[in-house]
Amino acid sequence: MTALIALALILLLSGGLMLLLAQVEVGPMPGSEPQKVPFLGGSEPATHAWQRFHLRYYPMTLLFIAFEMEMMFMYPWAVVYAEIGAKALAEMGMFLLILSIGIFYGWREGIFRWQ
Amino acid sequence: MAVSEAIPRGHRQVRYFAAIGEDALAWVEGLARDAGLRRVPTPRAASLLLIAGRLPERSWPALRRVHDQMPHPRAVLHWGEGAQPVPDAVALAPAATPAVAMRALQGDLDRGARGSSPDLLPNEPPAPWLGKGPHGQGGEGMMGGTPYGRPMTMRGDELRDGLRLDAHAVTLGPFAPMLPPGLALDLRLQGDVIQRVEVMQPPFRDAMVEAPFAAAIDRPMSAAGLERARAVHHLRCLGRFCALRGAAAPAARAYASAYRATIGGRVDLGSLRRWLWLSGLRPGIAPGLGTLSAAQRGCLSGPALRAAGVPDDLRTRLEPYTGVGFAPIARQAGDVRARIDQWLAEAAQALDLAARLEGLPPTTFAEGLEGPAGALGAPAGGDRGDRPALDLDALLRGLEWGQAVSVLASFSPDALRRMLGAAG
Amino acid sequence: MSWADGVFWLLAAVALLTGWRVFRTDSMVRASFLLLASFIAVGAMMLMLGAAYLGFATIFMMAVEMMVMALFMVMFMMNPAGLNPMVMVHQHGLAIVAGLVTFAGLSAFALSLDLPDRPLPGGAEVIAPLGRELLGPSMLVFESAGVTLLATMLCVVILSSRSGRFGPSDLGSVPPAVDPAIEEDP
Amino acid sequence: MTLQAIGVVAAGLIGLGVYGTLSQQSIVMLMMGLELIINGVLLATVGFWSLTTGGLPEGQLLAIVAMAVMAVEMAIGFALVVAVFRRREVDMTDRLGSMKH
Amino acid sequence: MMGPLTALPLTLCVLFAGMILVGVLDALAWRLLGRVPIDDDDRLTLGGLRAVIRRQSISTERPDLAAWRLAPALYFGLAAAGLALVPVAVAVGRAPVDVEAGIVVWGAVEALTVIAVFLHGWSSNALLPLMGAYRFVAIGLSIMLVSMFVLIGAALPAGSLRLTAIVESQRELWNLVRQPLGLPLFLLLGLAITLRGPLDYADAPDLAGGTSAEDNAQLRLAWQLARAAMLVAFAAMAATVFLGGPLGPVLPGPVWLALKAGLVAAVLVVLGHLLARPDASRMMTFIWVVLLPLSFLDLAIAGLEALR
Repeated sequence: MTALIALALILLLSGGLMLLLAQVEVGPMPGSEPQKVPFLGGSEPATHAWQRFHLRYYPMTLLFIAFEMEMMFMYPWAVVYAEIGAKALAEMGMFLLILSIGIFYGWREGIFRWQ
Repeated sequence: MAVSEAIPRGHRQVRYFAAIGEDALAWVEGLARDAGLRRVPTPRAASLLLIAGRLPERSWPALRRVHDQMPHPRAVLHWGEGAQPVPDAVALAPAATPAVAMRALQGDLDRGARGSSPDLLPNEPPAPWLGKGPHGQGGEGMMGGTPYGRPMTMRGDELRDGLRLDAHAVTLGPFAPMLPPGLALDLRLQGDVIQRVEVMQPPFRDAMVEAPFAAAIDRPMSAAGLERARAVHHLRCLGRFCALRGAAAPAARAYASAYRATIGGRVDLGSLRRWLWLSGLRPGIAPGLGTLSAAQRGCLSGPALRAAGVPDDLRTRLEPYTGVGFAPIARQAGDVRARIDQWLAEAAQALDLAARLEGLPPTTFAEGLEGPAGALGAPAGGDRGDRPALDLDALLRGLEWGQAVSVLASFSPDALRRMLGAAG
Repeated sequence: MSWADGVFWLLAAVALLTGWRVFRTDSMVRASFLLLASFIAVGAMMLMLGAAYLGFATIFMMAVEMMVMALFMVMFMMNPAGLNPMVMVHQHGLAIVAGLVTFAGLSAFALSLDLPDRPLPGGAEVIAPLGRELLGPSMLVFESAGVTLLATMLCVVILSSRSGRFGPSDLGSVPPAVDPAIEEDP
Repeated sequence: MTLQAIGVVAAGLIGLGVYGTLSQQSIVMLMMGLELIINGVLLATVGFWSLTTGGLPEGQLLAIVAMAVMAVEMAIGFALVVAVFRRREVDMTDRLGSMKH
Repeated sequence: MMGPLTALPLTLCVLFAGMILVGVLDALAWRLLGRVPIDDDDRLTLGGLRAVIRRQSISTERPDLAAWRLAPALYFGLAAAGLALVPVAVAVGRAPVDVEAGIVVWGAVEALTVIAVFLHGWSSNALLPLMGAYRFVAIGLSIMLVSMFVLIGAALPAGSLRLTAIVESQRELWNLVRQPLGLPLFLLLGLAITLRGPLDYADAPDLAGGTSAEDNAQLRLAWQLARAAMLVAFAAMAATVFLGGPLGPVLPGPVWLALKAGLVAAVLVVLGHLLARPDASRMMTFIWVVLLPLSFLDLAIAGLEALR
């Protein structure tokens, strides 16, 4: 339990330290309007940059979430693997095989490219 | 190793943003050898704005925006001749080396001896928004109005995967560090895939590249010197390409080899070849990327044309080269990979030719010769006027941003300017 | 009211507050990462309850899912960054009432529980028994979860990529008629 | 940190999730509500496992299965949103009344 | 078990020492491999700090300022948490933070790092950072899977997810030898989360600095320091899991750990400056089609070897 407190403290305090550095306002003025224009190599931006950004790897992310669940099952398997031995290897082998079919199918459908 | 001075005591690194004008790309890249000057990719990280060479009038508004985007305290140094785009810039003759002036400027800024250069543009928001609209942020409803001064992106057509999402219209300016100097593109993007490209301004003219070759037409020049200049040009283009792809060490090697070639030293391209192979530059590029369609191939010239399978080189018909048994190198693919290999191969060939042509007396090439980016003043090669202009939209449409930047960087800036049909 | 209870109630407050703020903020990226903060608070509570593996597994699994959630919310929602105030609510009254009724009902049920009080012995090994359970008696759950995940992967690929079996899916991907003469009405 | 306290907090999360699911018009925000519900379920599961079963491994397995449910629901939900948006260019629940293309 | 009072100062001191070392390594690599400082980064040096003090800090027109400042703080906090997991001494077998599922915590650090970089790119409301952020998430998520398979492979012989047990299991044979594919694949993750070289899709030169294109003054320094801190944390983690951490014949434990971590950091800095960055879609395909099967193979090797 004390390890968790230590971890939480380290995370929060070091983060807070950097937050302090990042927001200390130093320098003459907060920035005039022409200073705040985003940098596009000298051009005037026509619209806000925030947009419904058309990312091209969305099928990959969805397949990733499903594949991520496998990690959740693999961690406990790794702990008892040495103890159980070959049977565990066979079971996890089958589990991995099942999910590799999914990845192979995704690769064949071309989802690991920019759509 | 390239010769360069260490940072003199008491001075910290000067961070400058280079706004490269006409005939100045080689100068600015030469500055990189000085350990005390660091060229930064955005004005946000810079304290000095270095205006190199002559800036045409049409690019002054863009320069004012870049100047105002720099944080205070800032200063401007105009290194070159031509009119002064920024009123209180420190002028510096083209022949002088800017390192000393930049360190002095930075020292004055640090000590406060020099005031920060004021904004050039008026201090108003792009569109009046404060207090407008039901909630005072200048917007109406969900997507309307100009919240915080700018409208929001609207949906548009999509080329590749049928999801009609936001078509972001953006212009990337003449001083974008990842594009050739002066090139301004009006892009329509869906995500990072280009839907439509329009050239707003072609790249700036770079006469420095062809100065020795143009001079050889009317007065005698040593052929070996010309070949060394060609090698320097190819190695610089290669260095620029490697830098954009994030391979800093091979890029530095290429620039160092180019520098040694300019001062006539011995250049070992074998080590550069090994660095390039080790860096995995070639396998990282998709094969067939940036291949021009058959109709478009007419606008190619020089190494790009030879990389596309047409071994057309004026040197095969000119006297000093035929004597030493010159044979043009050609590749078939005509994509980005072929053009890079062509640069490296032709640089090696040019250096080898320079060694062989060392002893010959200077000759004039009255009827034209092969410049680094194509034939110069050549009646035999057909005049250059009838080449079709490059349709950049057809070349870059549907590419993701990283690939588009690589395709543009696979042509030399001056060749790209000529291909886009820009006069002057 | 030991410090453990204090930390627990602090985490509970964080989880509920960020959970509520999720539906109140205008910016979709903030909404997703507020939900992540709620999950991290719940993960921390699980750690305090002795689930050494599940706590961190929740944090890392939810970090990934909320990242993907943020991507999709920005991709499809109008006004994704909340530049204009976000008003995307319908049947608000009903929703509030349903939420409160659910809360009241479940908490009444929770308060009326009198389950055996067998707390986890402090510092007990928790991951190894889970592993043995996974590979032993509950092996069926383990493998069927694998097959379910495979089904999810196939379904995700079929639904989200444009290439249907017979041409682009949004053009209907209509199978070719057995006899080309018979024109299939779309 | 009694079982009742955990139960109330979990009920609160589930209540918030139900409110979010019913009140939001956009499918993606609706799924945020569902995530919150499963978050509450997860907390309740681990609470019961830790305080009443004395560390029975099936309890942890049920929590992992709950997480698997969340992952599957989210993946399928977003795949549906993509497919519908590609076809009908709408992601609001109100304008998706009919299933006919 | 180190109490929080000793763990916190120890972690922060090691972190700051490491960051100064990273600054020196970067300067050395830049001088050794070539004279051209293509990318700029502020280092934990007097010059870097002095440069920031008098700079004006400007924002963009309508950024998400809270998220913009949170990103470097989260990135630095994650680096500190990652470093705190690493067991410093063998004799006492203690780490500043000795949790039962050490590898899972590192997995959470990786996942949250991807979020920190995305937030950094998203929050400045400018196109170049936005494209850098989105491009990075595709590669960050993909390479994270590979690293987890490799870490699980390292946990098999130890029979526990605890990092001290993993160090104990390498007493007679390091994991570098036991599973040869492990360290190379794990180094790729290091390049991705410290935004270096071939996997630096967030702050790339073809996006004029990517997510850092709009950073200035304190934020820019904070981001670069956090990036250096993550390199220290990653180097320590790689040294622990694959090179036996504090294990070593003559020198005391911490010295061995520092040497091995310094070696891994040097290798990363050199690879960062040497290797070119493939196109994003090409790299994503490469990770899923080549690296993931390789990590399966690595897991199989580790599994068979652990059975012996």
